[in-house]
Amino acid sequence: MTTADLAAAAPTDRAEHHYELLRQMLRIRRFEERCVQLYSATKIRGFLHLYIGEEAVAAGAMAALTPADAIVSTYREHGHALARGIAMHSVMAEMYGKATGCSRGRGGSMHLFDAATRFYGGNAIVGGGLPLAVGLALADQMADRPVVTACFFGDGAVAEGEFHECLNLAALWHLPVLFCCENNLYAMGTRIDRAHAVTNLAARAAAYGLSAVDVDGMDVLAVETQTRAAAEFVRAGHGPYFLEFRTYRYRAHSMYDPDRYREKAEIAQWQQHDPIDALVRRMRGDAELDDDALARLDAEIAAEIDAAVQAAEEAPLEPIEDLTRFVYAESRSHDG
Amino acid sequence: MTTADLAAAAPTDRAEHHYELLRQMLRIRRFEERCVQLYSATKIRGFLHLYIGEEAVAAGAMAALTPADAIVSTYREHGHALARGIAMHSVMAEMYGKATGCSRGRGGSMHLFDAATRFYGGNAIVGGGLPLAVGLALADQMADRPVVTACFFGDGAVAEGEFHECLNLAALWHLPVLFCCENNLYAMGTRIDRAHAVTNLAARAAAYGLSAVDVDGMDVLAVETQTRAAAEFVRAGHGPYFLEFRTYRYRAHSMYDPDRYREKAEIAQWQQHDPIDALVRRMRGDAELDDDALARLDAEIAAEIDAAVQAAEEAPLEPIEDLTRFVYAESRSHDG
Amino acid sequence: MADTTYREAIREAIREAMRRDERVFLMGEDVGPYGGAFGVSLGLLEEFGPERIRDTPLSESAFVGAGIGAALGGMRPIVEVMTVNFSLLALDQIINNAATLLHMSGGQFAVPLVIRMTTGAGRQLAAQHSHSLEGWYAHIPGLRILAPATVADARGMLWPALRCPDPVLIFEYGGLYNASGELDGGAAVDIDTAAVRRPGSDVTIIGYGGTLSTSLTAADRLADDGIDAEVVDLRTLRPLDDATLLDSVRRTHRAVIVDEGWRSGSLSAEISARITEQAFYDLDAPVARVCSAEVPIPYARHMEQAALPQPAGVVAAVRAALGRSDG
Amino acid sequence: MADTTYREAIREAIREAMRRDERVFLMGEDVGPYGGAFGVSLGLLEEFGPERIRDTPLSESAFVGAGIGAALGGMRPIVEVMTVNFSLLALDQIINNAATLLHMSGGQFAVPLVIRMTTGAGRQLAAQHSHSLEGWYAHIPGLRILAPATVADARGMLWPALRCPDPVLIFEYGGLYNASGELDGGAAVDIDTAAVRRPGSDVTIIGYGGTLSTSLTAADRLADDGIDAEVVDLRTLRPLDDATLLDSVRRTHRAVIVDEGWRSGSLSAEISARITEQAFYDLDAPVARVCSAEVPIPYARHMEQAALPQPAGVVAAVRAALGRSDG
Ligand SMILES: Cc1ncc(C[n+]2csc(CCOP(=O)(O)OP(=O)(O)O)c2C)c(N)n1
Ligand SMILES: Cc1ncc(C[n+]2csc(CCOP(=O)(O)OP(=O)(O)O)c2C)c(N)n1
Ligand SMILES: [Mg+2]
Ligand SMILES: [Mg+2]
Repeated sequence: MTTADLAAAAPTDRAEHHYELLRQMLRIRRFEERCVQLYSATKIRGFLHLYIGEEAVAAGAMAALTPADAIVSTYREHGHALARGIAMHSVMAEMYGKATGCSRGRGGSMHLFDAATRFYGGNAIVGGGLPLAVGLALADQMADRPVVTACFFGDGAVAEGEFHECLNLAALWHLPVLFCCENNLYAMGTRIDRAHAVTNLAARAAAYGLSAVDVDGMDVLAVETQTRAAAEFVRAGHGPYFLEFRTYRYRAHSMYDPDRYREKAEIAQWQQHDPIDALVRRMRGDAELDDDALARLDAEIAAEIDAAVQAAEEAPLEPIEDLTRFVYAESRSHDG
Repeated sequence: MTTADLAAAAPTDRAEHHYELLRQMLRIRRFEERCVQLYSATKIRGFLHLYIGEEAVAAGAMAALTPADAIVSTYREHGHALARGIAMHSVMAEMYGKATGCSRGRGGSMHLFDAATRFYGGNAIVGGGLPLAVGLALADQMADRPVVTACFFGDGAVAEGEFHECLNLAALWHLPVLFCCENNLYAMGTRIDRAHAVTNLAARAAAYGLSAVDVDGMDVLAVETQTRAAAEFVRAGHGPYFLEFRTYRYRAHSMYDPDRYREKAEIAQWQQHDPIDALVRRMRGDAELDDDALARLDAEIAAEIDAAVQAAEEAPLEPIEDLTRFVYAESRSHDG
Repeated sequence: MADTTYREAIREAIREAMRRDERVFLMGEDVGPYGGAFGVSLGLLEEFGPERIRDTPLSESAFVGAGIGAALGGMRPIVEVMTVNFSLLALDQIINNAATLLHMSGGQFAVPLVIRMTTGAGRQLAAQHSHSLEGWYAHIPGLRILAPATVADARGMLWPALRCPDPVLIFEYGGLYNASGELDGGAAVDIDTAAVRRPGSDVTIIGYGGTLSTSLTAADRLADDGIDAEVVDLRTLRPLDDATLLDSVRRTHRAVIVDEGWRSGSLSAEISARITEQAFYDLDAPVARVCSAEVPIPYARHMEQAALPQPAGVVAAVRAALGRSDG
Repeated sequence: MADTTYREAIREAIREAMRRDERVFLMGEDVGPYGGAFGVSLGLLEEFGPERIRDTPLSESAFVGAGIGAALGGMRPIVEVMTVNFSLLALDQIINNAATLLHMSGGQFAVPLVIRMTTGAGRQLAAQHSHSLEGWYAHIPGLRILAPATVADARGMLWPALRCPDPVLIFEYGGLYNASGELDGGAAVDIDTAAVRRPGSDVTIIGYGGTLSTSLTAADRLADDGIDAEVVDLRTLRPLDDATLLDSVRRTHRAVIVDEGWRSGSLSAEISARITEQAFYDLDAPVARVCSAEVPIPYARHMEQAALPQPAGVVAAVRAALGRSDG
C-alpha cells in the first residue's frame, strides 16, 4: 500500500490495517512480558534487552516496508524481528538456545537472523550494523534493485564514529538506506544530553546533506506514514533518509540494570502516551474495535506465545558435535 | 600580543611582526625545498609530505599561540614544527635519522616531537591526533590551566569516525581545543567533493554546537587574526573552536605520488595566491620591506638550512644497542 | 582479614587511588549514575563528583584516546572500556598511540594511563560479547598487560599500575566479579611476576584470569588421583615472567597451559614456545594446551561450555602428559 | 613465460576477476584516479569505471563494513585497506561482523568478501606505518588469511579467494611490489596448502610473505657451509597447513621459523607450539624463532634493519639448532 492508497482506503480496509498494527504491537509486548518470566525461570539467559514502550516504531516501520527490503537491527530487536515476520516460535526457540531457533541457538536474544525475511541481525556492537546497511544498500544500488535497507539504531549509537562515516558515505553515494534512529533518550544510564552536545538528532543528520525528520515514535500511525513516505523517497533513488523516532523504553536497559539513573515519574509520564493504549483508544473512538475483538486478539496472542514456549521447551539442542559448524562455509564455492 | 594589542601596535612593531611571519613562511618553504633535494640524494627516506603552499597556516596560527599551549599535528608537520620553534637542526637531524634528531631518529619526517615546545607529534594515522588533543585539553581543564590545545588535521580526516567523536566530546565538555582544519581540497588523490557529501567543513563542525569559521588560509594575516580571536575565546573557557583554513598544497601528496588526479592549471591558479608572495607584496606596498631586507632574509635562512644540513650530516647515529630503549619507561615511577 | 568480592576489591582500589592522587580520575561509559556496567564504580560518583567519575558518550576511540592525551597532559586517568569486545573500536589509539608514543618521541612522552576492561566468556553473551583477547593484546610492545585472578590482585594491582609510566591494560575477568576472597588490608602487589598458587611436583599447570580457577579445580581432581600438580598464575601477560614459569617446569618436567583464548595464536602458544626454547631438554613430554575451541562463542549454554576450557580437559591433558591416559 | 612484478600480478588478478564476474568490484581509498597508494590499481578505473573502481572517503570502518554488507547483498567486493596499519580502525567490523556472521546466524549468512592490505616494514616508514599484523589476524576464527610471497601467488590467490564464501584477508608484502618473477599464465593456485620452496634435509626453515626471501637467502648461505636447508612458505596463515610443516620437520628434525611479527605472540609461536605438540619426539633441537625485535619499528635505517629478521639471524639460528654455533 502506498501512502496515497492508504489515504484512499475503504473504512473496513483501514480498520483491518489498524487492527494489524495493534496486533503486532501487542504480540511484541506480550512476548517480552513472557520473556521476563522466562528469564527469572532461567530458561532464557545472557543479555535480554526489552523493547516495551517502543513497539510503535517496529510495528509502524515494518508495515511500511516490503518483503524485498532488508533490515539491520540491534541487540534490542525482538520487536523488529516479530514485526518483520520471523515466526515467534523460531525467535523463542532462539532465546532458549535451541536448534530450532532462528540462529540455531548460536545467537540468542541479541542475534536473531533470518534469511527468508532478509533480517540481517541482531548486532550487539552499538553502531556495528550501520556499515552493513550501507553495504547492503550499495549492493542493491549496483544491481539496480529498487530495494530499501532499513537500519535501526539508538540515540547512543549516534555518538559512535561509525555513525558519522556511514551517514557521509550513504549521502555521498546516494545509497538507498533508511536510517531509523530510535531515540529513547537513554543509552544505558546515560541521558542524551550527557552524551550529545547537540541533542536534535534529525538536525545532526541533516548536516550530512540528507533528508531527515523527527517522528512521534509513540504514534504507530505517524511512524508508519513517515516511514512509508521516506521509503518511497529512498526507493525512488533520491538517496538516504533519516528518521528520528522519539520514543521511550519503560523497562531497564537489560535484566542487569537496576535503573538508578532516572525518576519513576519520568517513566509514568511516558506511559501516559503508551502507543498501544493510544491506538486502542483511537480505534474504539472510530468504532474499529470493541471489547470482544480485543479479547479475541489477546487470546490469540496468548495462544501464539504459549505455543512458542511449548515448542521451545520441546525443541532439541544443537548437537555438541556441531559446535564448529558454520565457522567456515561448508562448501568452498557456494555459487556458480 | 592580543588582537587589540596588534591593532594598536606602532608601525615599526607591526612591520617587525610581518617580517617575522614572512621569515617563518620562508624558512618552511626553503627547508622543504632542500628536503626534496636531500630525498633525491637518499639522505632522507620513508614518507615525506610537503607543506609547500600551506605555509601561511602554520606561520599564522603559531604566531597566535603561547608557549604554554599544546600542539598536536599530522604527518605533514614540518611547517608546524618549525613555526612552533623546534630548532631546525633538530628537525633536519630527525629526517636524517640521527641521534640528535628531535625524536632521536626513531620518528623521521612523520613523527617530530618536542617536549620543550609542547609539540605532541607528528601523527601518521589520519585523524589519530584528534583524541590526543581532546585529552590534553581535558587535562588542562581539570587542572584549571588557561591553555589551548591546537590540533591540526586535513579535510580528509574529517571523514574519519574519530573526527565526529572528538568534536562531540569537545563540545559536550566545553574543552579548550582549537580545531585547525587544513582544507587543501585533497586527501591524497581524492578531491573533497568525492569524499564528503557536504564540503563546507566549518558548517559541518557547527552542527556539533561549537563555534566554527572558515578562513583564507593563503593569507597569513587573516590566519593569525582569526586564530588569535579563536584562541582567546577558547582560553576564556567558552569551549572549543573550529577553524577551517582554505589552503592548497602545490606539491604531490608524498614523494611517491605521481599527482595524476588534478590539472596543472589548478595548481597554477592557486600559486597566484601564494601566501609568501602576497605578504611580500603587501609589505613592499607598506614600505615594510625592501630588496635588501629580503635578500638578507634569504641569506639568513639559507645559512640556517646549510648549518642544519651540515649538523645532520655530522651527527652520530643512535647506537644499535639502544634499539629497545623507550619501549617502556626507564624508571618505574617517574613522578612522586 | 575481611571477606570481599572481586568487584568490591576493584572499587576499593579505585577509591584509594582517587583519594591518594588527585590526578587520578575514572572515565568511561556509564561509570557514573549507572554505577558501571558491572557495578564496579557504584557509589564513586557520590564521593568524587562528575568531574572525576566521568561518563562518556559511546565513543570508544575518542575517550580512550582522550585518556592517552590526558596522561600526556599530566593526569593519571583510569579509562574503563566496558568490555574487551568494544575495545576493538579503540585499538588504533591503543596500538598506534599509547603503545608507541614514548618510543616514537625518543623517550620524551610517556603515557601513564590505565585502561580497565572486562574480558571472557561463560555468561551466554554470544559471539560479540565473549571475547578473551587479553593474550592477543599481549603481542604489542609498549603495553603492559595485567590479569588479576584473585581478589587480592584485583585490589592490589591498580595502584602500581597507576604509578607506572607506561600504559597498563587491566583485564578483569567477567565471571569473577561476584567471587569473594580474603583481603589482607589493601596492600599493593607487584605487577611483574607470576605466582605459584599451588605447589606441586608432577606437572605445571599454567593459567591466568578466568582459567586460574579452572586450573586449581583440575589440580584438586588430579590430587585425588595421586597426581601432584603445581599451578602457576601468570598475573602479568606482558612482559611475561619467564623465570617463574621455567623454574617450575624445570622441576616438574611437564607443562599444561590453560587459556580461554582461541587456541591458534593464543598466549598459550607463546608460553609453549618459550618453554620449549628454554627448557627443551628438561621436558618429559611436549607442552600441552587447553584452550577455547576455534569458534565464535555460541549463546546456548551447552555449546558455550563445550567451547571453553574445562577442568576435565585440563585433567585429561595432564594425564596424557604423564602417559596416564586411561583407556 | 612472461616476467612480471608482484604489483602487476595483483593488478592482473583484479582485472581478470572483474572481467569474469560482474559482481566483483574494488573499493578503497584512492584506488581510482590516484591508481592505488602502491600503484596496484593503476589503469583499472579506465577499464571498469568509477562504479566498480570505487574511491572511498577516509572511513575505514564504514567502507570495510560496507564491503561486508555488499557481500551479504550478493556482490563479491574486493576491499583495499591501504595498509594493515589503518585496518585497526576497521577491526571491529572484521572481527565482530565478518568473522562471526555465518556462525551467529546459524549458517544463514556467509560473507564472501576479500580484503587486501599491504603489510610489513623495511621502508623506513616508522612505528605507525610498519606493522606486520597478519599473524595476529590469524588468531581469529572465521577469517582466512593469505600471504602471497611470490608473483605466482600474488597472481593466483585472488580468484579462489573470491570464490570462497568466507571472508579472506590477503596481506601483500610492501617490500615485494617491485619484485619480479616468472608467471606461467594466470592460473589460480590453491589457497589451502603451504609450499616447499626449496627442498632440503638438515633443517626446515619456515617463512611466509616478506620472510620467504630472507629464508631463501639464509638457505643459500647455509648451502655454502654444507648445510642443506628446506624452506617452507606458509602461504595460508589461517587455517594453517600442519601436514606440510610436520612432514618436513619429521624429515629434517629441526625447525627455524622466520616471522616479521614481534616475537611474543607472533604466528611463529603458534607454529612452534604445533610442531612441539605433534612432532616432539622427532625433534633433535628445540624449534627456534627469528622474529622482529619487540619495539615499535624505528625510522632510522640502521635501527629498523636491526629490528627486523635478517638472513644472518636465520643462519645463526640454524647453526645453533645444528649444534654448530662457531666460537
Ligand atoms: C560499541 C559498544 N559499546 C558499548 C556497548 C554496551 N552497550 C550496549 S547497549 C548500550 C547503550 C546503547 O544505547 P542506544 O544506542 O541509545 O540504544 P538503546 O539501548 O537505547 O536502544 C551500551 C552502552 C556496546 N554493546 N557496544
Ligand atoms: C587512517 C589512515 N588512513 C589512510 C592513511 C593514508 N593517508 C595518509 S595521508 C592521507 C590523506 C589525508 O588527507 P588530509 O586529511 O586531507 O590531509 P593532507 O594530506 O591533505 O594534509 C591518506 C589517505 C593514513 N595515514 N591513515
Ligand atoms: Mg537509547
Ligand atoms: Mg587534504
